[in-house]
Amino acid sequence: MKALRKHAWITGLAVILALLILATKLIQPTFGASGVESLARAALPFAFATVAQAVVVIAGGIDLSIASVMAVCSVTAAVLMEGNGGAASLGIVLLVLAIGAAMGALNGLLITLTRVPDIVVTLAMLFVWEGVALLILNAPGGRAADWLRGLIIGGLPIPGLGGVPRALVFLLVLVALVWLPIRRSRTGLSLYAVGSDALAAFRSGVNVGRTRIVAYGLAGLFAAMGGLSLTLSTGIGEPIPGPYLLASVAAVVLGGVVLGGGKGGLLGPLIAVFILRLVRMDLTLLSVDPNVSAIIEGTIMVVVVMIGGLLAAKGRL
Amino acid sequence: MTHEAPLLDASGVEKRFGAVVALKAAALTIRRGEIVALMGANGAGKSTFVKILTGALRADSGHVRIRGTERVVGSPAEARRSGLVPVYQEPSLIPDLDVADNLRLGGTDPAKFKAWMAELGFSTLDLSAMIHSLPLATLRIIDLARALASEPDVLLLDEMTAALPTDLVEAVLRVVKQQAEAGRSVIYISHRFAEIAQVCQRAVVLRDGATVGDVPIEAGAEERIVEMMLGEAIKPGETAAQRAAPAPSGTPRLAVRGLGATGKLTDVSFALHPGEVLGVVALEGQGQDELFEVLAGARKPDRGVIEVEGSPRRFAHPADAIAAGLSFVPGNRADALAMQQSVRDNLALPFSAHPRAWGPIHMRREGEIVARTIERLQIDTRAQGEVGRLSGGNQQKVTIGRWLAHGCDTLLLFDPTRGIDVRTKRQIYPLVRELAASGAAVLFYSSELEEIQLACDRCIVIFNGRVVDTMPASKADEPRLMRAAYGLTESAA
Amino acid sequence: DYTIGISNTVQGNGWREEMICAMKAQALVSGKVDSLNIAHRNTDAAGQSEDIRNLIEAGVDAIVVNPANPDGIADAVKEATDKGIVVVAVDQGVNADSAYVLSNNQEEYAYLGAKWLFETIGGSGSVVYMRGAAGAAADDDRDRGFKRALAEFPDVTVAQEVFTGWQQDKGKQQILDYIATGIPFDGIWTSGIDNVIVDALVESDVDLVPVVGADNAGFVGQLASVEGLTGAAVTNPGSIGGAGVTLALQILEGQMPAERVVLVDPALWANNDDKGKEMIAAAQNPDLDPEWPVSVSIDGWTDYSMEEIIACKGPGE
Amino acid sequence: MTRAKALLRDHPIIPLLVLLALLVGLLEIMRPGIVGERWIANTVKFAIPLAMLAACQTLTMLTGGIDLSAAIVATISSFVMATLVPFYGAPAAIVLSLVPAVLIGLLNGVGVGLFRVHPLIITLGTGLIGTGCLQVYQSTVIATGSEVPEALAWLGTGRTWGFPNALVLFVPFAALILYAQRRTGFGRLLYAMGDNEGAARLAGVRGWQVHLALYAISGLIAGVAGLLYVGLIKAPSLSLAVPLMLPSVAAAVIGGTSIFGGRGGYAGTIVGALILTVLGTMLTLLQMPEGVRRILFGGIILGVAAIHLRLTDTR
Ligand SMILES: Nc1ncnc2c1ncn2[C@@H]1O[C@H](COP(=O)(O)OP(=O)(O)OP(=O)(O)O)[C@@H](O)[C@H]1O
Ligand SMILES: Nc1ncnc2c1ncn2[C@@H]1O[C@H](COP(=O)(O)OP(=O)(O)OP(=O)(O)O)[C@@H](O)[C@H]1O
Ligand SMILES: [Mg+2]
Ligand SMILES: [Mg+2]
Repeated sequence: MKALRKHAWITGLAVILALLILATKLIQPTFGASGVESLARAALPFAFATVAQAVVVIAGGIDLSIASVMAVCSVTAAVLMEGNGGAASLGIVLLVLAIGAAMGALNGLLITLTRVPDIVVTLAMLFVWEGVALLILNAPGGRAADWLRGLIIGGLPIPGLGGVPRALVFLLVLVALVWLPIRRSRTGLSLYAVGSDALAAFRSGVNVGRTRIVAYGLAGLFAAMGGLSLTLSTGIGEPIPGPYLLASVAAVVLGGVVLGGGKGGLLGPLIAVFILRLVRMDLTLLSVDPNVSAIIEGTIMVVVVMIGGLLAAKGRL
Repeated sequence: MTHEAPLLDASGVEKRFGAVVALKAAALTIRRGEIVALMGANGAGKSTFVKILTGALRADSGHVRIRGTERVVGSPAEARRSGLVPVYQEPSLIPDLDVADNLRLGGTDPAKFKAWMAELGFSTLDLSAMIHSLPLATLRIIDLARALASEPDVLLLDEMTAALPTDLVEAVLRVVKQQAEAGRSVIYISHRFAEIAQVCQRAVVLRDGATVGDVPIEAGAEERIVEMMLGEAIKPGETAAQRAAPAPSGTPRLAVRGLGATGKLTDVSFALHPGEVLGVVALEGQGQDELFEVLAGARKPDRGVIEVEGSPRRFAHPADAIAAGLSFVPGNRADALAMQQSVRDNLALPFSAHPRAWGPIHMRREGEIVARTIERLQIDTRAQGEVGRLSGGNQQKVTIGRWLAHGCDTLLLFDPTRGIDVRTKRQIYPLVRELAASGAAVLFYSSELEEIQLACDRCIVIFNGRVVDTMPASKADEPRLMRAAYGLTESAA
Repeated sequence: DYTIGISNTVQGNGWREEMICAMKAQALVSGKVDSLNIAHRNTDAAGQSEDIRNLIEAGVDAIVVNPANPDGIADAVKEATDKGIVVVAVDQGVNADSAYVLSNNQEEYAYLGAKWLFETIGGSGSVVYMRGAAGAAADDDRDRGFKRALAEFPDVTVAQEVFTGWQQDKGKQQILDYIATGIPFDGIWTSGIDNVIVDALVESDVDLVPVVGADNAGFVGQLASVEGLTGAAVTNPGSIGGAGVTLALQILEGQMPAERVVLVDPALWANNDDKGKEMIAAAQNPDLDPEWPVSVSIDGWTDYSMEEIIACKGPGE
Repeated sequence: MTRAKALLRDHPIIPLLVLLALLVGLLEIMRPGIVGERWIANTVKFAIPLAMLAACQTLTMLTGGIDLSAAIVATISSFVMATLVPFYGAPAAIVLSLVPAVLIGLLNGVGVGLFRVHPLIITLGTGLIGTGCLQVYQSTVIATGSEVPEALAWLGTGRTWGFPNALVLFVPFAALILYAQRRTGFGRLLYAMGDNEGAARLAGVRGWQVHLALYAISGLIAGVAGLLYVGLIKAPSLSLAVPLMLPSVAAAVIGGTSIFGGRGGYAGTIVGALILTVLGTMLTLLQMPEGVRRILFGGIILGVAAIHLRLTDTR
């Protein structure tokens, strides 16, 4: 029953996404492969930030430092790749992923060691990582290896589907590669268990501290992917964190992951990211007054969650 | 007796929580094949002791030897590896995972688990059911079966049976005995002497955090143990037979006709008069939960009529029921308490519910009412700053005390003595009688059949969502109740 | 008649709001623009690239963009020009050869003000250096200009360097904190958070030191009215946005400019010289939002009247 | 467990105050002579609006919520007020400017209380809507000028016998909140709802009523805080109080209020706001690269929170 409802939420999101795509096509009849491609590329950093946030929220935490971690990874990559364009950049990518995971794990470790609530620790780390990013690069700069940038540009011909944007493939493959093996493992269960009821999890034999560190480490890894995707899409590193923190929280909640932990998956938040991006695109296509578009974005967010709340309440009684 | 070292031997265990001394000299020894009762009044420290023995808490000092070697058990996982497996007083399952995932989390073998569930009478449990959707009694059984599946040398059961109806209690006791027969040991915590007499060989008695006795269970042991537990003797309660039953007359306070709700409640009718205590008896899951929730306004009925003082009422929210004078004490205290708040805030919560009462609190007047309630129920106030830190029994008292403080016309008590020690039980029955005598009507569901005679005037038996039998409490002996509860009625409803 | 797209990455800041209004007003009075398609929100270079691509999807004829930084959006700009869309970057340059740049010379802006300040304090002393946002491209450019001036005055030292983040409240708190230390200073250079600084000096009852700010209405008003205040406003016209629209329209009509990159050099109005005083007096406009630059038009580039820019209406509104 | 520790646990405000004093001491060592009447007054002046916005976070967090629209609401009130003064005069403008604040609060309350939406998402949404509305509104008032009333400037920036005038507003305000949180029925319900909403329901509490009132009050407080802040900064802008959003959350959580509800209170928040303000000063006055400053800032916040926990925790 509950599972059905959860999937109903994801189905609902998928329907909204489909309707939005349809609407986009109506607004802009020329909307096609290139539109989808640029949509996917624009969604990339948001999607990784959201996935990172979702993992932490599932495990009962919240990570306010996501955007700063992305900034650190982005500038690190950009600085290192400046002058190391070729094969070395592959090593740099791996290094940055490791750095991201380590930064996340450090967040988790601090939470576990100090027992200070997640929100306080990650708020403090937001400033720390922001500072680190500024030390690495004090103004936008650096560069990204061109061949890496090519990886996320354009489409990938897939039989039966036509051109699927590389950015989308890149996103799904990476997320699935990391998440799917974990999701069904004991570690994955532990994430959900700790998020759902940390005391019961501890009494069931889960190592709560280790699980938290894993959750934040995974978030750091995904945030590093987000940071790299920023570097790849702009070609440089920017030390000022972008608007990814609130966006990630919004997408996570819209995607059906309950703040407080234990519920939801990654698929919902991913769909939510695309919904939010597509709304943005449609507003631009409609050349809506930019001030009004903020109102519309806010209204859509509020109305969708209100309808969701209403449906959930109906189901509950 | 062999000279083999005891499986578990703890002594001098101390534990403080801030200013509260939970344990000061707890000791316990258990050998292979023994079933030992751990007894003590509410707040004596039983649960704390179990948590320390199984690594959920760290002792401040003391010695724990497992098979003769001194150990500090660091976590429940470690305890399990040493063969010590607990079932804690509160369910320790993950609410948002299904049963199967909960098993995988703890590394429990599903086949063994299923076998134990079948043994306990749950052969049809759906392993893909989410924990939060299952009733408390089922959760307790799952907790137990999971513990059994790991084949523990010492099984520690902390008030395992408190929330269970009679049939399941029997199943649990059977399994506990089997454990001992298989050469395993069990530490058994319960406030019900009848159960202890059935399975335990001896009882370790805790009082105020110290072990004060280790007594063999034999005829006449009950009084000795109670005296050790409480430091005083208590007198037996008055039964229905010794009481003059009031003759119900006039408009009933609460009349229910043809009540049904999604789930297990199909068709229940009864009338409850002022001054009357009406018992409700049912096995697990016969619709009694739904009945109480509907009457409390916490669940919408599908059909049927609820009349209060002769006029039909519809409750859309518990506030409506409360306004109609119906107050509900749920069976699961976690549903009723704001665990991080003080005893006072919990007791006084209903006072502040209505927007009219959102203004300044009359601190002195409220303080007096609260103090009187604490006094009346003898709530252990050592940890009163946070209800969650009270012992289980004391928490239970707070859930009842709230409505005593608030005052109510009709009290809906769902298994109110769950986890309460003998002394307090003996205080609660007269309390219920007192309430009735002062004109209140009480609906009293109990999982302990003997309570019907101790507290009620009349009782109804529910089976399959219907009332299958009604009888005066003086006639409600256990065999008759059991027969009715299994749907084997001879008398018409 | 044309459709013009606009992309801007800072919202809620007076300067940027004026820039947008200038674009709208110029588009309206030109009579050649059918509709404006404005993407105006707080975001980073990646987000701006998304906006530019959305504008491409929307089929605009030209895009006037205030770049988040010169490199980060270069790809998106190139994609636009590849599709034949005219791109004009205003305020800040962009490193794409195919784009036209009409930018305020930020380095010169800082140099001019700093040089005046150092001269005014007599070539020696210490100054408070109140920068913009750490990690922002414009701040970095201005820092270069400031440092260049500083190198010319070996006896001038920086007493304190702080980042206001271009936030009024933060700037005011910082200067009050600094005043409270009791450490004397001889002048203040601000990156445009200026009127609150003067307020703070006045409120604290300390001797007024020379202050450099931008030509924001509030500060320019103070230059004329605050007893004993010596100060200079460096022009940094937000109306450059209107000029960008003009340039875009010229190019669309086939009038190619002589240079692809035009730097608009700032002017300095000091209230301690007659010419400056005249300019300041002429620029007084108490009705203007104190955050708005008073230089609401640029001769030869914009055609709207004061009323028209204040009305802030674009074509079709 | 010593007496002292029990004292600290029962009065978590004490260690927080000690930590604040330590930070002030550190600042004095860093910049000798800074800690004087003027600096203290400045610090208090800036801490007050922050503490008021943090009141919105504290109260909503007690119920397990949060009000991310508070900083925007404050900005809206201040901007609307300043632009209405030329038309209607200060008193009317002040009253009118609080209307949108309460409206946004009510919208939040409806979303949380009636539609059961998570407060974080609904307040984020209404914040976005508010921002948009403010932008639209400002495009209609560009030419009409704005004015910060004398009275607000007096309140925001003035000092009397060395004390910031803002205390005239803040002391009664804080007293009211401190009183209300523990000694009114409404305050008790906030804690109970945040702790166990189901239990509150069974005790007869209609949650939507509490949420509606709570978020409306939060909106009102945010509005008033905005008015005070614009009196302090004297420059109405479209983003005036927006930078206070994260700090307002930070002040509440550093002060010991739990985002999961049921725990904490306003006294800690006030000290939290002071700690953040003092830290801000330290950050300003440190002669170090900006990156290092931010690292120190984050590090000190974490350190303060960790030490505070050590001192007050009983486990
Ligand atoms: N990033 C991804 N890329 C591709 N597929 C994914 C991704 N994330 C999730 N999926 C697929 O979507 C399904 C739903 O994933 P989710 O993490 O939401 O768990 P769930 O809803 O609990 O799933 P289940 O149906 O197994 O209970 C997964 O089983 C997986 O096959
Ligand atoms: N985390 C805690 N913090 C403070 N006090 C606690 C905590 N846990 C238990 N206590 C206190 O320790 C004492 C012993 O509690 P415990 O739960 O062990 O009692 P018990 O014997 O299991 O009682 P019951 O029969 O009611 O379950 C009680 O006074 C209780 O309030
Ligand atoms: Mg699943
Ligand atoms: Mg117990």
